[in-house]
Amino acid sequence: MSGRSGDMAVDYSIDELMVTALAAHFVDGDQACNGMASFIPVAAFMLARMTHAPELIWIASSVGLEPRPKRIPASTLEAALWRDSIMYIDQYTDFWNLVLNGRWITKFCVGAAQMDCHGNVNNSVIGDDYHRPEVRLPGTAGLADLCSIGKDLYYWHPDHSPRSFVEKVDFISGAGYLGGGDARARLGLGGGPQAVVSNLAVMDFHPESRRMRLKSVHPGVTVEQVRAATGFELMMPEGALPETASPTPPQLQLIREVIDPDGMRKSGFRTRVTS
Amino acid sequence: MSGRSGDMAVDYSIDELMVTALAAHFVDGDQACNGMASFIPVAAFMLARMTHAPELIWIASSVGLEPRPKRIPASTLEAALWRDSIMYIDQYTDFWNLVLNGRWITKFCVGAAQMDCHGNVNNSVIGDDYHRPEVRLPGTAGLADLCSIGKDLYYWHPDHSPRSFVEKVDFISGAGYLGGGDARARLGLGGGPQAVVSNLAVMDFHPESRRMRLKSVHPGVTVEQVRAATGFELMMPEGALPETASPTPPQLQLIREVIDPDGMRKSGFRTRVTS
Amino acid sequence: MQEKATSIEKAVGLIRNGDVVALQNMATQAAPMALVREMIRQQKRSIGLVVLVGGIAVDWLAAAGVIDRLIGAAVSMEQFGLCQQYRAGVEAGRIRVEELSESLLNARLGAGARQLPFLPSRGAIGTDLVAQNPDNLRMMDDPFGGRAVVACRALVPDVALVHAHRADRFGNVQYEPTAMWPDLAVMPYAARRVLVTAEEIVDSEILRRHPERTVLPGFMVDAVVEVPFGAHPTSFFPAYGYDECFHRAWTEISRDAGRTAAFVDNQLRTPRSQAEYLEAAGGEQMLTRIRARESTGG
Amino acid sequence: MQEKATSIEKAVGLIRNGDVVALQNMATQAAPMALVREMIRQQKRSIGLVVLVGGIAVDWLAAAGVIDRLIGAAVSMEQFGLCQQYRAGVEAGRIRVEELSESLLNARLGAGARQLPFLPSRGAIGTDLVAQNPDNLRMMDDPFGGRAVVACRALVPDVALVHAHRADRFGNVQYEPTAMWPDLAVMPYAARRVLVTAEEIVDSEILRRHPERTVLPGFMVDAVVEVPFGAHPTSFFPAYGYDECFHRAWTEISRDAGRTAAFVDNQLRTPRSQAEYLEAAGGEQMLTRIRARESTGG
Repeated sequence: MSGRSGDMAVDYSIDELMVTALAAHFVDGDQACNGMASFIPVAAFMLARMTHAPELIWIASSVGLEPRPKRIPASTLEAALWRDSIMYIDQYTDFWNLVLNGRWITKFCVGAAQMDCHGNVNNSVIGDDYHRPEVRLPGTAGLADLCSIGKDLYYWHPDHSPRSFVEKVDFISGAGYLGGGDARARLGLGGGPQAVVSNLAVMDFHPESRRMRLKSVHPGVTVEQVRAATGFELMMPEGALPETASPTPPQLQLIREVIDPDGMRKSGFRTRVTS
Repeated sequence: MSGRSGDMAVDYSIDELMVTALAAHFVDGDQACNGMASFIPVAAFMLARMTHAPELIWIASSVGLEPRPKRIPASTLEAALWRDSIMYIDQYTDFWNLVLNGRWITKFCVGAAQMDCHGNVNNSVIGDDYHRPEVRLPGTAGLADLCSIGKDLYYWHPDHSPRSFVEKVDFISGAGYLGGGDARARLGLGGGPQAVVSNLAVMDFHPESRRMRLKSVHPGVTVEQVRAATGFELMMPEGALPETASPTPPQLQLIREVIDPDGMRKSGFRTRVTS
Repeated sequence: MQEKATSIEKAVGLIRNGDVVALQNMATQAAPMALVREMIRQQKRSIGLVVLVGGIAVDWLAAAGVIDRLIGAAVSMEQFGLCQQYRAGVEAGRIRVEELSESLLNARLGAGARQLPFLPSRGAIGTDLVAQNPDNLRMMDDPFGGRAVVACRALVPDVALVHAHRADRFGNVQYEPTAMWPDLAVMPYAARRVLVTAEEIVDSEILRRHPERTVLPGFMVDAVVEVPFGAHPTSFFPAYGYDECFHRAWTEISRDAGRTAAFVDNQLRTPRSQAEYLEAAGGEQMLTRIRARESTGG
Repeated sequence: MQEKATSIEKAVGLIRNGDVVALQNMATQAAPMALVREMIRQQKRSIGLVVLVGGIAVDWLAAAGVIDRLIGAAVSMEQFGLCQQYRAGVEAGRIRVEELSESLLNARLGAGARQLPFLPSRGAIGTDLVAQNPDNLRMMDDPFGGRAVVACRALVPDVALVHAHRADRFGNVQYEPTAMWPDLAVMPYAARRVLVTAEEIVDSEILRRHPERTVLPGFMVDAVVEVPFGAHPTSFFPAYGYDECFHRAWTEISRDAGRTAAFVDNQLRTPRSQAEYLEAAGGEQMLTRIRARESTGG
């Protein structure tokens, strides 16, 4: 892919754009943690901390506070990521004290196999029969907790397709806006889905209907392509539809040379896109 | 005081007799912990572990597993008691996991200002008005928990008097047999008071009425003295009333020279009884 | 990371009159005494104190008229006896007590830490603690048909006060290996603000050597102040033991209103710094005594 | 202290067919794999597995027909993908899954550890996890009028399986400073029996040097067995990393029924000792690789 940064043409791959697009949602003072197989969010946190949000607080693997990994390792849950932490957070009491309290870990990045028009996600089963599913997915892990506890949720998905973006998920393993409207608020759940960063576009949610809405398309992607890849009718924004900002050369240099020289961020993409 | 051990006359003080009488209730495999100002129980645990119950498990100060204190220090809650432990037990989760689970810490020694005929104890207030008491006592600390969670309870009291042994406590800070009979069992509470070791006698509880009952009198003490010092009608055992066993010379040597050379066990007694 | 190092005056300035203040303490151990003295100096009023097993700190706060209510499991200086000033305050009706067992207090604070409305316990069932506290403790049935429990209502203190072995200036707080009393694990997580004193403020690199000893993340801490011997006269294992002479003197003084008032003025309010306070409390000779290995049990 | 050291055969002999077995594991980390293999060798059947985030251990147990139900939050080998044998078992209806979020699983086990009938959470409200599991999860009102919670019914596994860095022969179990995943803090406390493997069995004096690192008291442990590299092929920080080659080989093998059966026989059932197993898994060269500092992140 290529795009423009200021008046410079730059080449980048879609994983790099997703990293910068996700990083843009994190600011100083935010608190973030990551779970397993979360290369894009981890790269986004590291990038944000090195550029516009040095005071973004990061608990690597939900274990290590303010870690100093050498680079992104092959796992986002193993010790190499929480290298040189300032604190190991006890998982049974302290970490869950933080998660279950809406004051802490204010933002969370959600990755799941399926998501629907109201931002509910499914990482449990594909199919109608929960006890004899067509596909048994990994399971909710901590997703169901983080989605229901007043966190602002940022979704990433490397494979925007009608199979992954569906009208209604087969199983709600993480609560988005549920049936839409005030359904989430009626259950007393704060926070909720704020943005979706896919390999095609950035989406948000309409403030009233809570339906997913196109916010910007990535450079070189058309609205029709996004619509065709979405299994439900995507709302269109009022006014002009902007293009997602391209990564800047300094961002790309950091991602490629410092943060993720091994290219772990490219895993999970159906086709490895190279610049 | 003096008594006989086998065919030997021995001199001992009442605190030493209370230590041996309490120690006699602990056997291999029991699990015990202690709180603050618990010199008699701590001496009893240490003595039992050195003599008849080497496999008595002891969590010193509810912190240190299998400690090796040099001797009983001036506090039974401070670090000197849990010296050289094999494990520091985390207090927020692990220790309360143990306490609240009836399988662990199977016996507990209860000390309190007041106890009544059904083994309820009061360490909270003397007087009728809870919010303007005649005497504000220290408070229940962990007593209320340990008394309600299926532990076998062993009481010690260095000052057997009508003020401390009362028909009904002013405030139940630790549940004994409540109103007696099956009142405790009806609330689903297992365990309960097993024995009381005072400076005059050893008592237990009638298996049906759950009233306190004389079990043995200490050498040199008469039944009438015990009755006069008790603020309710003490039940008498069927059959003969035995005399509490005197400490043996090896027990006394351990208590005086190894376990408690500083005589901490004598604190809490109204009159320091010396041999 | 955000700067949290400040003066003790500014730290305690974050406490408002009427606040509910949770105080780390276990009888003669580990109380943040410098913060307590600063509360007295700033003449805080109508403070509700939350404490697991309070010691001399509670007695000083009672003597100085700072507290008018207490939520806790016990107040005792163990070998040094009852806290006389606290006791007099309760008996006169000036201090109102909500007595909880340790498991019930842990449950109330634990619910606060997790923004749960309540947590259950099976402790204290059958006692008058439950019977006389319907606002915060209720027997409830198990929805699955098992045994009844005591529901313990969430408690969220306004402020938690902590003393630690070391911290960095960003509020990351570290403890040496020692008994971790439950209050440290839950009070800061439950409270709205957290004030910390530490024996020393060190470079963050020092903390990174032992991340498993860090007990509070900097983002949870509002203020951190370096106060050597900041737990005196309570013990702070393995750094130092309790000050026996000081405790013993207080047990005498606290039985007399005039001597108590003089003590509060001279020993607690007058010293302008930790150094002055320690000098008045016995100076280097006293410090040598409490640092002695035997006294800490090490 | 009572002797708990025994052989792996006798330890696993304490597991009965039909038991609910709680397994320490976090994706590619810290699973007691030697105990898992011995379960396969002893042909345990109808086992219900409790796991926070299960990895290759779950896949092996599924491949060998040991488990017929699973209670857990996720099953994944992270970078090595889904567990194919487990997945096939579930999709064919041979393994029944009770999926819980981490906070709900912690609450169920935490209630079991404390003999409470339930513990509440606010996690997973609104999800189908709650809706489709009325036996163990129920929405309930707060008795004090606050927000509703999910009551999570107590779960008491028959057995908990743990791997640790060291232990003494009395079952006191110690961990090196590292991530303490929640399963280690609660599964052994909740379970009726606890079986432990340790990298080394040492004299108790060694444990006494760092009592703060001891995570399980000997009286809670039923059997302890020395098994060097007992977590292989999962990682056991800081001792060694996960075995990438071995995981990668399994992801290929596990897609094929014949190769899977051969693997279970040759690699899991046939080796008569840990030494034989490690030799078959790559021997000293493999051990050097997983011990490398880079692989453990140290």
